[in-house]
Amino acid sequence: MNFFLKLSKIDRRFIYLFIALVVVLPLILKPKFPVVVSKPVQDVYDYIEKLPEGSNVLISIDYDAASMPEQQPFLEALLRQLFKNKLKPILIVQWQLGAPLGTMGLEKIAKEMGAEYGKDYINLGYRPGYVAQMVGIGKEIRDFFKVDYKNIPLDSFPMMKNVHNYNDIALLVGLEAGATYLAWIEYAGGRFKQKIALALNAVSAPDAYYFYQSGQIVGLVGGMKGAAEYEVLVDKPDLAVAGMASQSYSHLVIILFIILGNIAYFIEKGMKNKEGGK
Amino acid sequence: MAISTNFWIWIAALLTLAIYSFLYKDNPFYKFAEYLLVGISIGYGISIYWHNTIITKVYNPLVYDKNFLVLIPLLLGLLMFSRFFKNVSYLSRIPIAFVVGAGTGLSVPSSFEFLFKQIYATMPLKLDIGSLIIVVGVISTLVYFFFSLEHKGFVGKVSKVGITFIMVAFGAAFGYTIMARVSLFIGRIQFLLSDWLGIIK
Amino acid sequence: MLKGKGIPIFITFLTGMIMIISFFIPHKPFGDIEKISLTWYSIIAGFTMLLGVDSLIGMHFRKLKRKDENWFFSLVLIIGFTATVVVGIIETVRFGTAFDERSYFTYIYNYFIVPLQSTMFSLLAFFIASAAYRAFRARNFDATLLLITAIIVMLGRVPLGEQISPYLPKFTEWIMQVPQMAAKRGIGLGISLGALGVSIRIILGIERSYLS
Amino acid sequence: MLKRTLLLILFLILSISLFSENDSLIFLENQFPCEGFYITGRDIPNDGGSGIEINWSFPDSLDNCFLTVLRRDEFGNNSVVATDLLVSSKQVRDVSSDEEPSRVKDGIKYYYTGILSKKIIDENLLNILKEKSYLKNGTYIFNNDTFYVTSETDAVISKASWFNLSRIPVLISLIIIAFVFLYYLNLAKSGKELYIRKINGLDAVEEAVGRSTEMGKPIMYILGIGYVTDIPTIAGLTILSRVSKKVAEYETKILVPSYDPVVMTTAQEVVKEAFTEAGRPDLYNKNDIMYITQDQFGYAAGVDGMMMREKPGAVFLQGLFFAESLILAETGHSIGAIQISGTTETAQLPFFVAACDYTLIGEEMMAASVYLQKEPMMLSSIAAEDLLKVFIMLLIIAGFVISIFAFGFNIGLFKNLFDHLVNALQV
Repeated sequence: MNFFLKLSKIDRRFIYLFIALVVVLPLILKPKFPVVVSKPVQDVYDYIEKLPEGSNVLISIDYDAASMPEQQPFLEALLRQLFKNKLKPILIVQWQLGAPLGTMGLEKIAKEMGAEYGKDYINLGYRPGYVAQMVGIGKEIRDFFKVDYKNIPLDSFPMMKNVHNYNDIALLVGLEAGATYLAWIEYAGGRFKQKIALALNAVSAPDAYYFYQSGQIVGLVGGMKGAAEYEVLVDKPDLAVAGMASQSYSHLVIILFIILGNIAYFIEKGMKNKEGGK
Repeated sequence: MAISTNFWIWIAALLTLAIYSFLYKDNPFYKFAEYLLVGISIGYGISIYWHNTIITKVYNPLVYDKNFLVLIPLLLGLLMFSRFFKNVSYLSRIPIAFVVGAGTGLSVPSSFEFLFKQIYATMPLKLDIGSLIIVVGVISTLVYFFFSLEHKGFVGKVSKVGITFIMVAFGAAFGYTIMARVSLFIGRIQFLLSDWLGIIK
Repeated sequence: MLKGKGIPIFITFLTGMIMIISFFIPHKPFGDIEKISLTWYSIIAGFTMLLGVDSLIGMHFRKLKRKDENWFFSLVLIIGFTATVVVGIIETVRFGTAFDERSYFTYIYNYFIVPLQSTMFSLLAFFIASAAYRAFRARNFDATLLLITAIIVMLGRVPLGEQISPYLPKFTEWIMQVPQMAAKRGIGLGISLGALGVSIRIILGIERSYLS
Repeated sequence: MLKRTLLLILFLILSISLFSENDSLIFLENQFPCEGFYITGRDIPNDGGSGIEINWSFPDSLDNCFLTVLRRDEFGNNSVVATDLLVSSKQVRDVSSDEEPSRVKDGIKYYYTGILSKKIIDENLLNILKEKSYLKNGTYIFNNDTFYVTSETDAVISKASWFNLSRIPVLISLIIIAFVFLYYLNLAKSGKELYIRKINGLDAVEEAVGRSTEMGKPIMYILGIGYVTDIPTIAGLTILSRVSKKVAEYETKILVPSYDPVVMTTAQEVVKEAFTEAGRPDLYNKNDIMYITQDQFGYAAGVDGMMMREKPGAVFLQGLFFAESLILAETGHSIGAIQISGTTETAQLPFFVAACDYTLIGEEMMAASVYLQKEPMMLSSIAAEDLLKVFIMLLIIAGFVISIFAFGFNIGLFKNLFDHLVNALQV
């Protein structure tokens, strides 16, 4: 009884402490956490698995630091799958502030998987004017990307020799924090029949589901949850799975506190009623 | 990975911790971060104003396009400074009257568009239980916002249903948002543990 | 005559009416009026910003002079402000624009403003928990309903919910799409009517408290 | 014989390579199956001028071809409107965009030609075509690619409209609503008493100000992060006027930290006026209405800090709020202030309801200034809003009943009726 009464006047900082613990600990310990893979995510994975060895995959970084927890884990999982299957990622950036994030993820996984720059993957960096670029790549990628992100001419890289336009790109994967994906679907998809897969932030994923249903995109990875599913698919549970554990536990902690708070509330009310009865 | 040796990462990390210290209680570290953020962001804001407004919206149109229409807001802006002089300070009402007029005027048609959109969205394009619930919900919520009728009798009962709908909506929206907020925190922790401390990769 | 409220109220009425009429007239100059007035607002606000800076920096200068309790932090604020403006000017001279990728101005943005902003934002993870704990008490029928919906939606959003029952995420979606949407629309309709009311009261000069 | 054949082949190859080197166009009669393809142009209706729309009709077989549209003006200047449009997109508009300022001028005759190709059009070819003053309708070959040139459209002239016809439903409802408001205003003038229901949070204003005064604490009024052009901010300012009048009566202090400088100056006017009306202009201190910063979270940090240090007894959160709503409201709660909040941002309302003592929901906040100063003219506008609510409800119920007959009983007449209703609502 006494415990619950104290609970109803609990210091808010205890709640803060619990939230901090359930979020931080899973990120460090990375516990096993069951994740069920949904169909739109499976479709992206399967599509890439079926690509012939040596195909080029264009990855567009359309997010910034604010969406990093949702997008970065997917980028890393995707790159693992690409390098494992000997596919060649070409990284471009439409959100200037996302450029360092893309580079960071690419270099990290390339090092881990032993991929060689210019031969197995390439990083073209950011160029302004996304619509012109999306249309332009339909003709010749060099119109916009004469050089890579370090200003080295494209033609000096063996893997870019035969890459000119969407015809040479097996799949476009957009990692999207905003509405840039609409332009990809309209221009690259609509005009040039480019196959597209998208990874969206959790808030915009429901809006894009329509494009998945209508077949305009091959698959859809939504938010951190989608990224966690992808990590499971490439068989390397990492930050997104840990993040899902953090999410689930924090929700549980909040629910638990709500329930305890209500028990305390009813006990208190019961006692007041008794006193009133006297 | 080991702890970062990048000076800038250290700054970002220490400022992050300073803000979090507010959760314990107000303290000098938080105060430092707070005053710094206010000071820097206002300096940043001024620079953005210079770049986006003075250069692109005043200087360029005036000098290159010979668009003298921008002299009007320029004058209105200058009138704001009349408040520094007591005997003409009433002149600052003119720009205020203008912006309030523009704001209210623009809101009339946009309120209409919003009104039409909401009614349109409520029209049942297919007949199912969901559409019925939506119609009942929209109408009872609207009844709750009746101001010139006392909420008694039938009106009172309907407005009670409206309150119920509003409460369900608030509960749902609250529960729905928690995930996104926890994500933000995860993002900051990832920054601290990986970019700064190098504990997780 | 100028000192009274007459002229300002007339200006409000006139601008308001022009804005309304221009909604129906695409012909120049009415068609562009919304865009123009927003540009004008930003120009006026740009000038008024100096008043704002005068207000804020003036206050902290006074605190500094008086050696108020928090004078040191006022100094931090003033230094932060001055340094940012000075760096902005120097980098504009160096690169033509302060927003160049190599400029220190960008560093200030990336390593001061961004972490401070996003950490402030992330405080919500904690505040949302403490607010839920305190407010979600089953005091009456409606409060109970609010609490139960919140818990259902919270469970339905995480993988855990799917394991409790595969219908939970679907039910969550239904709650968001049907009852939640209905109330949101009802509130939205009320808001647009309320906005009309406020606008008409101001344009017609019935409400004039914003002018002294 | 063999020698002669070889020579002939050699000659052919040579001649072909010669042609392609010259980049010349070869006219072929009709080898591209383009029957049924033609383009038309017209002025875009209901716009402010400088806009022409080009439509085309096509057989399904051409679905995956590309269309390039060229324009010739009456002075003979050529320009490219758009290149490589997918034929299935059916329409393109020749208008000015943000990147390219107005190119079409009102009152000038324009002629459009379409170039249909199976592959994306070659840059060199485009340059050649741009130089030609006139292209004959038919099929051409260039560097082994065939393409088809449509016949030119009739002259198209763009003009600006004086009235946007698609907005007639809005105009009609605006007129109706104006009449409703005027009717109630007259009613108020003629002295009819109008009623307003109790709004919970607003009866607490007096109590909140009174309690703060007793405790010797200031009052804090937060207008959120809107501009003066936002209606919620304006509504917040009108409530501020009523609240500061009470503050002056109680002889206490009101702090208004602001996000936008124009909001700050307007708030200064509002408070000064209210203090003067209450007969206490001497208590007004312009430095109490201060600017913080125009940065969402910088503002939240600054206001939070100010709350911790000034410890206001009552906190008002009235205006436009986004994610910072709960950061402010939780901090306000932690210092034990009475909090009265209100906003039109439906996404933030749940947080206010959870963290504050009283919350004005949407329209309640807009009506608050009327409630706090129950003048007949003010009240009349609220009554008008309510009558409009009845209209809207009737419209929604009518729509539902019609849809029952239309979809439930499958009656054609009602289906048409429903379509008309829905169309009228699409602005």
